[in-house]
Amino acid sequence: MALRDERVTLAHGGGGKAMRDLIEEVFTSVFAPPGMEDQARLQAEALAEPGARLAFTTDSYVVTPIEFPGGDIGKIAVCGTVNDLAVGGAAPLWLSAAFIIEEGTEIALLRRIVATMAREAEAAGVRIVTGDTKVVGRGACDGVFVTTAGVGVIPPGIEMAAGLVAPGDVAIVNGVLGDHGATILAARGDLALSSAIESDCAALGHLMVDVLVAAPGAKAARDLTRGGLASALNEIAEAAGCGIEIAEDALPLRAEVVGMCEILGLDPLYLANEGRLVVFVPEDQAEAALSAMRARPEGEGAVIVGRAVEGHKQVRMTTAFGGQRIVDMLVGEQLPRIC
Amino acid sequence: MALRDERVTLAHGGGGKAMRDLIEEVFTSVFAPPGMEDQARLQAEALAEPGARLAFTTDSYVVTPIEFPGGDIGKIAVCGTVNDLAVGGAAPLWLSAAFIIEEGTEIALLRRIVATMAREAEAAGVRIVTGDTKVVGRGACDGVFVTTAGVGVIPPGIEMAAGLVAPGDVAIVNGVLGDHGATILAARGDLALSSAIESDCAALGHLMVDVLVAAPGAKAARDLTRGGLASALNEIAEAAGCGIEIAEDALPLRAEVVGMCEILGLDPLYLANEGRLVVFVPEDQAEAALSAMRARPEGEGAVIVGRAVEGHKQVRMTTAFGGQRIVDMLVGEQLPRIC
Amino acid sequence: MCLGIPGQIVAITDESRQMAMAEVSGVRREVSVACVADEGPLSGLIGQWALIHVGFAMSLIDEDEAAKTLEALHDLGEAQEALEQMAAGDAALAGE
Amino acid sequence: MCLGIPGQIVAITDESRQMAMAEVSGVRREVSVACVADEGPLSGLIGQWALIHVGFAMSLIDEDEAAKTLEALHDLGEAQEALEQMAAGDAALAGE
Amino acid sequence: MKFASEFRDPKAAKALLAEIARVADKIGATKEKPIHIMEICGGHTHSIFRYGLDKLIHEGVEFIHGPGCPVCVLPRARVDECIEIAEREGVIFTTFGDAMRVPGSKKSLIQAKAEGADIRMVYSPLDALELARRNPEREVVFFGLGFETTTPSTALAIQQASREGLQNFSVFCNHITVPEPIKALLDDPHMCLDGFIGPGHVSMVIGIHPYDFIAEDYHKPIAVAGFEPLDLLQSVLMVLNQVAEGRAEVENQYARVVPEHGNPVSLAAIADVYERRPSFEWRGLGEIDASGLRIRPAYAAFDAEEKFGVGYAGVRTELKDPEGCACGAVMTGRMKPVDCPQFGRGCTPEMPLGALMVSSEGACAAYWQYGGARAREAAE
Amino acid sequence: MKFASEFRDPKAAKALLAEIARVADKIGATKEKPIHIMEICGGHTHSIFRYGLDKLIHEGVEFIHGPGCPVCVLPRARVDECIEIAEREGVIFTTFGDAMRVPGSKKSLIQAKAEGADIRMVYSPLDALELARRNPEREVVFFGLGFETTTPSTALAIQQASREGLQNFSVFCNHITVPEPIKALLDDPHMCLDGFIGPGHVSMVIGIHPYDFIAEDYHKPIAVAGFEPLDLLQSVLMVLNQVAEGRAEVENQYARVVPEHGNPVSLAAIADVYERRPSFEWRGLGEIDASGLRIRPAYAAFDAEEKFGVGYAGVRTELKDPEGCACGAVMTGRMKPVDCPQFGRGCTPEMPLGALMVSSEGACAAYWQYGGARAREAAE
Ligand code: SF4
Ligand code: SF4
Ligand SMILES: [Mg+2]
Ligand SMILES: [Mg+2]
Ligand SMILES: [Mg+2]
Ligand SMILES: [Mg+2]
Ligand SMILES: [Mg+2]
Ligand SMILES: [Mg+2]
Ligand SMILES: [Mg+2]
Ligand SMILES: [Mg+2]
Ligand SMILES: [Mg+2]
Ligand SMILES: [Mg+2]
Repeated sequence: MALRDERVTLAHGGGGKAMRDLIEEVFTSVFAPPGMEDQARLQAEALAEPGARLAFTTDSYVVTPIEFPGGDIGKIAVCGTVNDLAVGGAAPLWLSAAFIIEEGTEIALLRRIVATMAREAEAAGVRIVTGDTKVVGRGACDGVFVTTAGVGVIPPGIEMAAGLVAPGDVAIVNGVLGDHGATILAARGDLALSSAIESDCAALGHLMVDVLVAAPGAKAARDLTRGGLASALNEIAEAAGCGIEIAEDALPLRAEVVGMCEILGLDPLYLANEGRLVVFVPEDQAEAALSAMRARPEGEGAVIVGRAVEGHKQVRMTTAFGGQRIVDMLVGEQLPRIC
Repeated sequence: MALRDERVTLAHGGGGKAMRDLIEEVFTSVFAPPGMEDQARLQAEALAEPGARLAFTTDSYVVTPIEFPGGDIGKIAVCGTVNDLAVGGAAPLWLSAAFIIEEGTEIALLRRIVATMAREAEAAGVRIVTGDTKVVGRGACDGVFVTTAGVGVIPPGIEMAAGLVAPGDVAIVNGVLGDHGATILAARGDLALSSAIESDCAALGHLMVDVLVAAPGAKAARDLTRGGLASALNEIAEAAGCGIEIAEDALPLRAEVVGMCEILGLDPLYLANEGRLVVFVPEDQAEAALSAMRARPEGEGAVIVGRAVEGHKQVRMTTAFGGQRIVDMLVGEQLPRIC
Repeated sequence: MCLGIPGQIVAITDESRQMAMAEVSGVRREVSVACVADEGPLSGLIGQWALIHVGFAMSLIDEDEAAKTLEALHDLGEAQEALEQMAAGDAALAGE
Repeated sequence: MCLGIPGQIVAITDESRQMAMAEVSGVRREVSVACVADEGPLSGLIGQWALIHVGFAMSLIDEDEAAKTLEALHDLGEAQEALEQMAAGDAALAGE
Repeated sequence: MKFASEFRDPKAAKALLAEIARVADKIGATKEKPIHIMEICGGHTHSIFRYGLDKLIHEGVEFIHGPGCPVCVLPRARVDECIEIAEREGVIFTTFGDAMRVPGSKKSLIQAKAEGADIRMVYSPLDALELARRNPEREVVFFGLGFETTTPSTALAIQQASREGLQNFSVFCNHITVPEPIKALLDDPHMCLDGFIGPGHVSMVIGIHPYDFIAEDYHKPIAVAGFEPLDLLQSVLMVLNQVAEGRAEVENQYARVVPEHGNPVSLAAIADVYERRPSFEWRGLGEIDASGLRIRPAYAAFDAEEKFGVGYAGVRTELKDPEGCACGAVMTGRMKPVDCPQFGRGCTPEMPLGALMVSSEGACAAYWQYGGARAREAAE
Repeated sequence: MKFASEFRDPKAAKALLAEIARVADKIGATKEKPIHIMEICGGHTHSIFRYGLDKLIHEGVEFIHGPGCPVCVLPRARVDECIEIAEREGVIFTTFGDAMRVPGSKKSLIQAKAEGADIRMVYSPLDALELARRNPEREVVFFGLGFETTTPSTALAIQQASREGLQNFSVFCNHITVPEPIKALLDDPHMCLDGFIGPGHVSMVIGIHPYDFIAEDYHKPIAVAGFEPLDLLQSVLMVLNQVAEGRAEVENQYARVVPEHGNPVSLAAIADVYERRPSFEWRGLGEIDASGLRIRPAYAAFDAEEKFGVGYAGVRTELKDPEGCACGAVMTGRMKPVDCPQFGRGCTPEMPLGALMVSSEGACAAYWQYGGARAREAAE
């Protein structure tokens, strides 16, 4: 039964034929190999290896707008969860995808989101194996929310943890910071800003594999999502019990992102990214890690931004100007300010 | 830093300290063993066994009202996903829990939901090992949505699938039907109905284990959520390529549920359940399966409701009156009607 | 059309607006009793059964009439059973 | 207080409401140019730099003054460098 | 359930079925040449399928499903008008769930809701009234739909709103009456009906005398029936007995609920609030004289037609029934749903072409839901 | 970024720092007996911490962070009044992001928003105006907050609203002025300031002559400065040179942006729309004569105080500053944030007690964010 509705109605959530048609036509038939099942049954040799561990993570994605320059909610739902697995040293294997859909959502939009997810999953080498759809009344959600969970396998011998970072380790990021956050700020429209910035959204599983081969001593990695680089470094410093020093000069920042931050009084260190991570590696493996990153498109802009240090337990930044300041955790979100 | 806010504000979603405080105090500290991590690393002997398969499933929970007689959204979020694993023959091991929270939600409500989840997970023998929180603006979601994903292990040799059901197999349900759906209809308040019915919400993992021991030949099971028994049986009939006949006389229905259905012109066969399943077992194992179910509180009301048959491919019901009717899939949700 | 269901009036909830609580198998809903209200106080309705339609008690159920109909049906059932037993007896006798 | 940032006027968007497009490092926003509008047509503002605050171009930037300030700073820098080099030379000579 | 389950006793059913078979045989009804009994009311259609009575009953008795489902007979133009009102700024449009899926010419109410109209399902016009009280800044419109059973409830709601001086409550009145279409059917030269099952709940309001013309003028038997399976079987037996005995009378099987002269309060409320329209359009049946009600000028403040200038108070567009739709023929008993060329092809519950496929009261939907669809598939 | 990055050149900074050191030494400024320079403007405070100037500069130069953050000096009673307006039925309350987290006596705007008030952050009063155009059925209130830099923008927005005849736009005016509190500080017997960095962006509106009294009446040097690090260092040097040379003048380091006589259009708009209040309350400083602006009667239709009867137009409740809050002392330069007994204990950015901990411009928040907090922890 071909879906003839242009928009999702409550009937599509009711557990009957309309729901089955929506799920089959818009979702399961698109995810390859087809058959996003209510429950997936899976086998992977890597998981059976002695000493291998299973990695399991989840995130809900609620981005507004749902489609933005450089991506859409489906792209970040796949990349974000792949990245959460990857930064833990896991090879991502399988994703689940649960959709909460507002009554009235255009079915064409759902198709585009699902197409993005299928494409990104394929590129990232993961399979979307199970899923769910719920339809809620108009006004009960904001278009579409996607929650993905990811299962991966951590090969025996791989141990990544923020607590392992030690003074001397070098912090590398894989490209310019804040593009995603700045894109979303502009795309929301309420600030009436426009720019050519696009989200940095990207899956980093392959990149992490390459980094771990090039720098097997890598200690920890973190994707730089909510709260940006500043928050990730603070978390790592706290877990590691040592200081981290970064250099403002070294921070890769696009002029437009800096411009937007200047206009709104924001600090790009706290802007969200969806395709950026920081990895801490022993100093003698830093070059190898850098080269491995730069060999991939999503790591082209990789640079060393700082290192773990003794003597204090803060995140400090040497300003381009030669001064030093402390980069603390924020309380909440950064708010645009005028003074 | 103790959380002093009474309600969730956007600051709690911003990736800073307010968010960390919320997550630590309201979520991770409650789930036992503590430490719902951003990424869980897990090992289970059962998974390493040759021939064992991993089961993976997800559902989003969007129930209105969030708290209702007999449960809350947290309870169904744990039970629903445990049940999806269990009906596939998997032993549930780990859950993820992702929360989408509307600005303004009372923190006390979140605490109650999380407490329920911790309690239900413990009772069901699963661990909530990873999670996420997102805060959305007022009006961008309806209070709290919870998405859980579940990972379990299907022991070698267990194969449950609707396609395996064959004529002669007996269909057993574990208790009265429609209590959850009727509870929610009344609890929403817009129909101004009141009754003493409570949701049937329950985790069925232990029950399924017992059933599989008692009736190792069990073919397939389905939890009777959206669309109720009627939809589950239709799915099974379609997958199995045979007919299913049930007897109206045999259907376990509470008088209040029947009463509410009569008032609203609904059919209890399509009402949602959150603690009910149907399992198909070979006829000679039916009594054993029944006894196993009845030995558990969540299976006390277990009865045989019908069987798979040859000769047609429909779900048919012999009415209490001696007639027969076809029980088809609905298109959408059942709507209350007056004529 | 016109889904209607017998419910029992269990309480008067608003005398002035002629509202009462009706109960069907343990499920309660406030209904208007305007159509079935007599001259007297509404409390006289308590305990009575009425046909409920879209939130209104539309007609009081006549228990005598109901009993009469049931009796007729019952008699018919008994008669039929007797008939069948006779037929079965005949058949048995005939060795079928 | 009073976050302000230099932006370049790149287009007039609404002559009657005195609105123009300003650009800061490739980021654009419509701003009011009421405070910096002269007698002439607004198009005269295109290409000029202004200090932008809460969506208003508040003051045209005086490029000569900017150059003067920079020059003074530059000279000071050069002088300081020369001084340091001399100091370094002295130190080297002194064998420190 | 008291006054319900007692009327589902299988033992009594067996007796009734046997007696029906006896009388049917006596009057020579056969599968090939059946006796046609129309259950006027969609609720009866529903019961027949729910309890499988059509399969249990003697093969010489054929049920013809009448036009007594208010949703099924609603013309597409009226659905369009509902949507036009519902989409107005500030309106909360309230309706029984039944009407949600009925297709208009472009969309249904459920689709209009998805597109943003504030449309809410209510159980009772009283709930719509309460919404109006709670949302004084919004205009709450209630979709008044139904036969005489439902008409008093909207009339009483309007009287209550008037007493309270509510300014923001109105009814989009589409109430219709039973006797007139029956008369139209009986006047149809293709008519082949031998008797009627009278609508029990309509009759509790209007009593049994409005059907006198059926017996007196057209010499057809009719039994006003309840909705439990024994009620229906007993009524069929009553009709068959009339046929067998050459009688044509109005009998009351449902005396426990239906007073001979109906409900005086309800009738007074109807008379106070409504007046007859000169004619009203029925889907599949066309315009029928005096078959619809409108709100009297005295209550014009509560008349959505007047408030919004739509419906019979506005510019009415002619909308033909969809191509190939045999609803009219099915509703007049001239065709069985499965014989409609669209049944299960262009017309399914997912994508209904005609109204009879939408409401679960609709004969086509009932055939589909209770197996007609698959019967057809199997046959093909 | 043109006109910005050039003023961040480390080489020139080095030279400036060396020159500052030379002059500071010359005038005998030491760590123990430093020269106190107040940067009036919170934006300067921000730059000082952002670039670490306080650490780079000669230890004999101490920055005193002045009262130039409009959010920091906002009394709790005014936040309460914002919330009172925002919680009115039908109101869309618009504000710069800065004010969202400032605590009132019971809650902040961000908490009021969470509880259901329709509060929206805007970048510009023009955006609030646009919201009013798009929501004619709602009352859009803009929270007019800020010194002379921001005052013209709300004045122009009000003029525009007046031209368009917008009925649903109003400004809750809390605009304040810089010279008056400076005068109050200078009159304080505990005052220990040796010179001022003048607020660059305020001055681009009002010009540099409003500061003449500082040099003429109080004999203190002042340099109006830009916000880049070289601007600040150069201004410090200018002040030091004045001290060294025994001068007290108003100098303009920021001549690229600040015209001597300010911006005539802005000044005209301010004069047209606003008039001075007899006095206005500042958090930590109390009432200061003629330090606040109100909307003139001619524009009363756009005055939220008048429309809602709150603020100075309503019943004003006296609200003491919270117990143990040293904001007043910190803002007047008598105390460093880390010396406040509440700093990092009862008062943190998560749970600010005083306003200086809320705004990122606030001296306490700046100390905290840029490490003061941990410095304190480490010290303990
Ligand atoms: S199948 Fe569809 S078109 Fe045909 S009569 Fe039934 S409702 Fe009308
Ligand atoms: S620490 Fe808090 S209370 Fe103390 S001065 Fe700073 S803001 Fe005021
Ligand atoms: Mg995660
Ligand atoms: Mg992460
Ligand atoms: Mg993540
Ligand atoms: Mg699901
Ligand atoms: Mg929305
Ligand atoms: Mg699932
Ligand atoms: Mg499920
Ligand atoms: Mg399931
Ligand atoms: Mg997360
Ligand atoms: Mg809501």
